[in-house]
Amino acid sequence: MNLEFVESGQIMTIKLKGDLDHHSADESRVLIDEKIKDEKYNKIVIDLKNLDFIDSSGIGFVIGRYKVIRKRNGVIEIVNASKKVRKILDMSGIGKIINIK
Amino acid sequence: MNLEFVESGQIMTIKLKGDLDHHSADESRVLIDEKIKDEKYNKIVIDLKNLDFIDSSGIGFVIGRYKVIRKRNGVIEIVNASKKVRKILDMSGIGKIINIK
Amino acid sequence: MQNNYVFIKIPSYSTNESFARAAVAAFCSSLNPTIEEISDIKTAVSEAVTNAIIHGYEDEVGEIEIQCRIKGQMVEIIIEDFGCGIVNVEKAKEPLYTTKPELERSGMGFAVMETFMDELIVLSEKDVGTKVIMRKTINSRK
Amino acid sequence: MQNNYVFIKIPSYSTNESFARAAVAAFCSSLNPTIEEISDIKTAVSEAVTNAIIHGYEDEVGEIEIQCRIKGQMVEIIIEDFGCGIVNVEKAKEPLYTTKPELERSGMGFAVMETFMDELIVLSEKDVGTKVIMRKTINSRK
Ligand SMILES: Nc1ncnc2c1ncn2[C@@H]1O[C@H](COP(=O)(O)OP(=O)(O)O)[C@@H](O)[C@H]1O
Ligand SMILES: Nc1ncnc2c1ncn2[C@@H]1O[C@H](COP(=O)(O)OP(=O)(O)O)[C@@H](O)[C@H]1O
Repeated sequence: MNLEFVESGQIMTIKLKGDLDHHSADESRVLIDEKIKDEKYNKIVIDLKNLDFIDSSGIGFVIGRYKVIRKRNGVIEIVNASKKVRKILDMSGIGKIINIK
Repeated sequence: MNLEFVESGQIMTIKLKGDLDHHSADESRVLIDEKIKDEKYNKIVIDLKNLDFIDSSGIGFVIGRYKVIRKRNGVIEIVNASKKVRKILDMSGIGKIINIK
Repeated sequence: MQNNYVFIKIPSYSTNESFARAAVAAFCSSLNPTIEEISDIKTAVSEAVTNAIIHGYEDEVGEIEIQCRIKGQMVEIIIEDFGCGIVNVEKAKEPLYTTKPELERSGMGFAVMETFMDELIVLSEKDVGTKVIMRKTINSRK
Repeated sequence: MQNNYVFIKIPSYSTNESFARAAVAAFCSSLNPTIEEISDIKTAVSEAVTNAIIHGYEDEVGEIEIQCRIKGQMVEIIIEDFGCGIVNVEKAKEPLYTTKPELERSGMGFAVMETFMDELIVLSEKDVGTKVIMRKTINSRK
């Protein structure tokens, strides 16, 4: 999985590219948390436009970032999920805690 | 492999799409020979623009069609080979009997 | 060619999760599945292989065996490890149940396999290993 | 993950030629090969698997075993059949030599394996089978 970070004021957008599975989640966790630990970001946007694959490890990974952000009252938002990525997001019920646009 | 036949007067162009290996050669042989057996075609153009893969079975297959056409004094021509397809065409020496453009 | 099959053995490295998905997807392509069907199969395979790596073998490296068999329009996928096994399979299959929340597991692996495939059978014995059998019928595109 | 490997077993159906190529290519992708390197490997695998199908097992169906092993930046691919074997390996490796011209064989299989890989070793015994060992070092893209 490739990561691209785009910051704009208090919003940090993270664009995920490729496959989000257990292996790539383990590779990306520290990198992402390092970036978003800066308290100035109160909103993290996860852009899934170029995500080809996600499984339940990916869901656990997104929830994990949600927990990091929530600790300092920030919010997280998911955008541009394709139909196949949407299928597992919907079944996970993650929409109850994270805004999916 | 997918085949597309385009005829124009005495020239029959065969566009190969996908993979040309032993399996797809076996599947396509009869179909192609059926089309080109019509004596009005004196030139067969094999268009490799959309060919993703070829191995030595593919070379044997092209030489086989060359033999069919040569029997009635027709010619065969290969066009639009990509760099990787070209690599095996060149090493086979097939260019000595078939015009590669 | 009625009963084609493949047998695959890989060590439980996490990089092999993507290999396992790709290999099973390539094998199933002869059934002419839709993009959605292939995506479902890849997801289910990823879940079972990841479980073998994380739960079955924990921090050790063991071997994972994958069998894939085509029967008409149906594909059967068997993913097996020889790791710690599951004591209570019914409990393990409950959505959101996980024994490794500290690893950010969502507890949704079995639920995904169940939803994305037509059939899921889990056979497991403590200290012997776990065998996951999944089946799905493909409605060939043509 | 220094020494990752995969073991694959398939029946000698010709549809499995494309599966074998795709599986080996997917396995090698962790080495970050160039498009040309992957294309070379796919071609060499296709040659060896096709030979096992056409020559090794002729009209019967047997099993083909594929092993793929990564050692640093080198990939070793072993393709084995338990078919008729080759009596004279040196002769068989000569370019344009084929025992099946009636099947439109070009006699270039071994020459392609030799050219597209760094190293080719062919071990064969009559009525026992044939084992093709190929190695290639990948100059990782980065
Ligand atoms: N192959 C396995 N070996 C041992 N235990 C397993 C295996 N697969 C699943 N389990 C157990 O079943 C539980 C539920 O699995 P699952 O639904 O995939 O969720 P998760 O992987 O997120 O924990 C796991 O937490 C684990 O305790
Ligand atoms: N796996 C095998 N089992 C038995 N014979 C083989 C095998 N591979 C190659 N051969 C023999 O070696 C010859 C040369 O092989 P090759 O260079 O690949 O050309 P081709 O496949 O076009 O005949 C074959 O014609 C066949 O007689």
